[in-house]
Amino acid sequence: MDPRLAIISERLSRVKRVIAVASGKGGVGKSVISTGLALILALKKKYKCGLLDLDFHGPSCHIILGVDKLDIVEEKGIIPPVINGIRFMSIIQFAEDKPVALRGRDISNAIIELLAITRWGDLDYLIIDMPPGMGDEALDTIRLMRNKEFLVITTPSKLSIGVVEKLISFLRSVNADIIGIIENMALSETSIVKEFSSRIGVRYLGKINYDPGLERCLGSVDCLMSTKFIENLQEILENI
Amino acid sequence: MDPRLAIISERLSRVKRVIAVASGKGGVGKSVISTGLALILALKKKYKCGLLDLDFHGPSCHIILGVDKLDIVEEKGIIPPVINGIRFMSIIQFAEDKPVALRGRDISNAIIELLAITRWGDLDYLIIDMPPGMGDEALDTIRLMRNKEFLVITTPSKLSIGVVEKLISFLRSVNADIIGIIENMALSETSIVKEFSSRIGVRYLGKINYDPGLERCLGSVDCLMSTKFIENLQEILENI
Amino acid sequence: MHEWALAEAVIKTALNVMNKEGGKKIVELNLVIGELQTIDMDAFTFAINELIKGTAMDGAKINYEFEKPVFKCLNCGYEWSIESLDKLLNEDEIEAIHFIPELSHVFVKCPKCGSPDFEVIKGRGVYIKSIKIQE
Amino acid sequence: MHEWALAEAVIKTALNVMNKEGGKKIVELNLVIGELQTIDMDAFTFAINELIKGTAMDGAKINYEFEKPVFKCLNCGYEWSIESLDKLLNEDEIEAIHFIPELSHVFVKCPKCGSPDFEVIKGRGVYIKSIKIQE
Ligand SMILES: Nc1ncnc2c1ncn2[C@@H]1O[C@H](COP(=O)(O)OP(=O)(O)O)[C@@H](O)[C@H]1O
Ligand SMILES: Nc1ncnc2c1ncn2[C@@H]1O[C@H](COP(=O)(O)OP(=O)(O)O)[C@@H](O)[C@H]1O
Ligand SMILES: [Mg+2]
Ligand SMILES: [Mg+2]
Ligand SMILES: [Mg+2]
Ligand SMILES: [Mg+2]
Ligand code: NI
Ligand code: NI
Ligand SMILES: [Zn+2]
Ligand SMILES: [Zn+2]
Repeated sequence: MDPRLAIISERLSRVKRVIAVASGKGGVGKSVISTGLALILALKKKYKCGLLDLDFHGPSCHIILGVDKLDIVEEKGIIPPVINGIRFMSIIQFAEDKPVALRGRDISNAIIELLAITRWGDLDYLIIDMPPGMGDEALDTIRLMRNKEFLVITTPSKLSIGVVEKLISFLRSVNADIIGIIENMALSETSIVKEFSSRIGVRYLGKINYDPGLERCLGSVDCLMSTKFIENLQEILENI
Repeated sequence: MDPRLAIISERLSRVKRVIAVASGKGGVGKSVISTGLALILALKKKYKCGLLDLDFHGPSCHIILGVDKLDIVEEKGIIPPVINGIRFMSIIQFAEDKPVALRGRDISNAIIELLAITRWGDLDYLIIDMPPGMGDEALDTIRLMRNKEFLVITTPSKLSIGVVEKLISFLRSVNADIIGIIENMALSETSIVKEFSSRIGVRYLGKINYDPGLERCLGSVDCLMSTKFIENLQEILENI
Repeated sequence: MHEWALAEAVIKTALNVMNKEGGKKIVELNLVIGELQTIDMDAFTFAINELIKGTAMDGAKINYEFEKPVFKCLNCGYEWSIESLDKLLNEDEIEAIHFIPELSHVFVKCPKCGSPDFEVIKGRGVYIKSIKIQE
Repeated sequence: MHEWALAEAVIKTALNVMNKEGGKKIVELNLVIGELQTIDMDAFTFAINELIKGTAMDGAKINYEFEKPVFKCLNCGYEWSIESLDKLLNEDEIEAIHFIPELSHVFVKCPKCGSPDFEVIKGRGVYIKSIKIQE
């Protein structure tokens, strides 16, 4: 009998909202948006906020935050280190910069272990940066976390919308809560994401423009907080 | 005893080159590049070319090719339907537009099944469109396919390069052949990917610029073949 | 008739095992047929019988054991079995699963909680249970 | 001392099982300790003994069975076991695996083919083998 499953709900019992930033599609901005959200909530809104990077194959939140090593603090479990006011957990805490090539079964096991030993404490928000796909990470988030809500990200491309439509149809089939859709990396004026959202009946939360100034701010939180990207995201946050 | 593993090498025995288009990172252009490659090889170079979309969670090649339904032709196995001169296999042949949320174990099983029953016949090239990550799809491509070579795609972003560096270090640890790196979606002039390639000692194959005309050509092969994107890709192809 | 491809896989595997163990002939082959894959047994046995002609398996006794599919939900723990796919799924769905049994996750849901997040713990497809080899 | 968190998980699970089965008291608990996770047994048993105080498990006999890690390579089929991680890995690597045993895939390779694509078929971490409950 696996002793870990029973403790997970207790570990998350004092987390008010769990928001999984997901897409199905890769490269649409899940990581910059989840990290940006956590930063806005912690630094500007003064909420108690956690950030869990669940993309073990392509962890990115630490690069955005400018962290390359995280110390492990143990106290009856693992206490997430506080980075820029955010309680942050990522596989890089354990694997550092090494490639973590894991099959789904091992990913699932690692997620269960992580959730069983991490003491998040009191949190207003736990933001989860999801990997692309609808695999073990998504299925375990659905299976193991009670209060999760999904925030869905897409670009205005046919290819992204095609995949996102599948994710939403899957999330609905398992009765998962969907907060709405954020359009990211809009380069030209189109209403394709707005139309898509109304066609499938999910709330359109707003648009983040392509920000040519974002790249050079990755790794520096001060710089990041002054970008148009964060400005756009903060406006959208009022809707969430 | 699983009877399927032994037959896979026979099914691929008349395929000259297997090229897995990979990145680790999502949204860098793996699908447009693998589909574009297959089209150039088949239509312009008159090679016998197959295209296998191994991204079960986010299949995209069919959208790029403008196909929404694929008939199943059985003849002592499954014969890949020919689309624009390409022998094409995708999970949508079986699942159509429904979401395919599978755990890694099931993905692995589905890949094994697909490889065991598909009769590719004589091919000069089999192009594989890989999903992001270093999970079951990557591990099974490495484990099950003899002559595979990896073609690695990145954008010039720190976030993409961070993940691609992990993929390459992983591919090296398993002695997989790496053809080289393609830089995609260059929007401004930077040499970051070139420098990265020389630092890690992998061939830099060339650059594909961000092409604002690509999006409207997705779904129409004639339109696609006339894009700057395909022009750039074809130049790079001379190096492969 | 992709059953032919599955039969080829079975026979190639059995002959591989025989060769590895230094045997001369396969005298008996015990196969389990998982019913989730709804294999056409006429086509499959026809293929097996054609394919063994002239090989070291020619004349082997081939036994088929059938296994009903059994599922276990990872979401709620419920375990269930399906007597017959026909009552639950339409023809296209059964055909998809016929080719790729994992597509059951697309069409079958846990009868208790509705989740597609289950394991197929029995009856997925074809496997070799045992082989009797003559030295 | 993340052993405390693991002990909490074990005890919560055992008590859940007891409640589900309508029991009053746990009299015996059989735990398997997979050695891949190099659990600090002093810390773990200390935590277990502290945590059961005043619960329906107080006074239960707790047995620990140790399991060496056994791996099976998915690439070449080779099966192997590790007697002691110390000789193979450095302190940081052992610590990473201590927290997340799946990180063994980052640091351990198949001794025959060098692949990190293996299964841990035994000895991964802590699990409950059986519980004796008093009605
Ligand atoms: N609004 C934006 N403006 C400019 N670049 C962006 C924007 N959103 C994302 N990016 C860039 O796009 C790439 C993909 O973003 P990322 O957060 O890594 O996506 P995902 O996590 O979905 O894979 C990164 O290089 C990121 O810097
Ligand atoms: N060179 C390019 N110019 C313009 N758009 C591109 C280019 N390469 C890719 N894209 C777009 O970027 C997005 C991601 O491409 P895709 O092939 O789906 O990536 P992946 O398969 O790596 O997830 C798609 O919307 C695609 O149309
Ligand atoms: Mg990401
Ligand atoms: Mg793709
Ligand atoms: Mg299954
Ligand atoms: Mg494992
Ligand atoms: Ni068939
Ligand atoms: Ni510890
Ligand atoms: Zn269920
Ligand atoms: Zn091996």
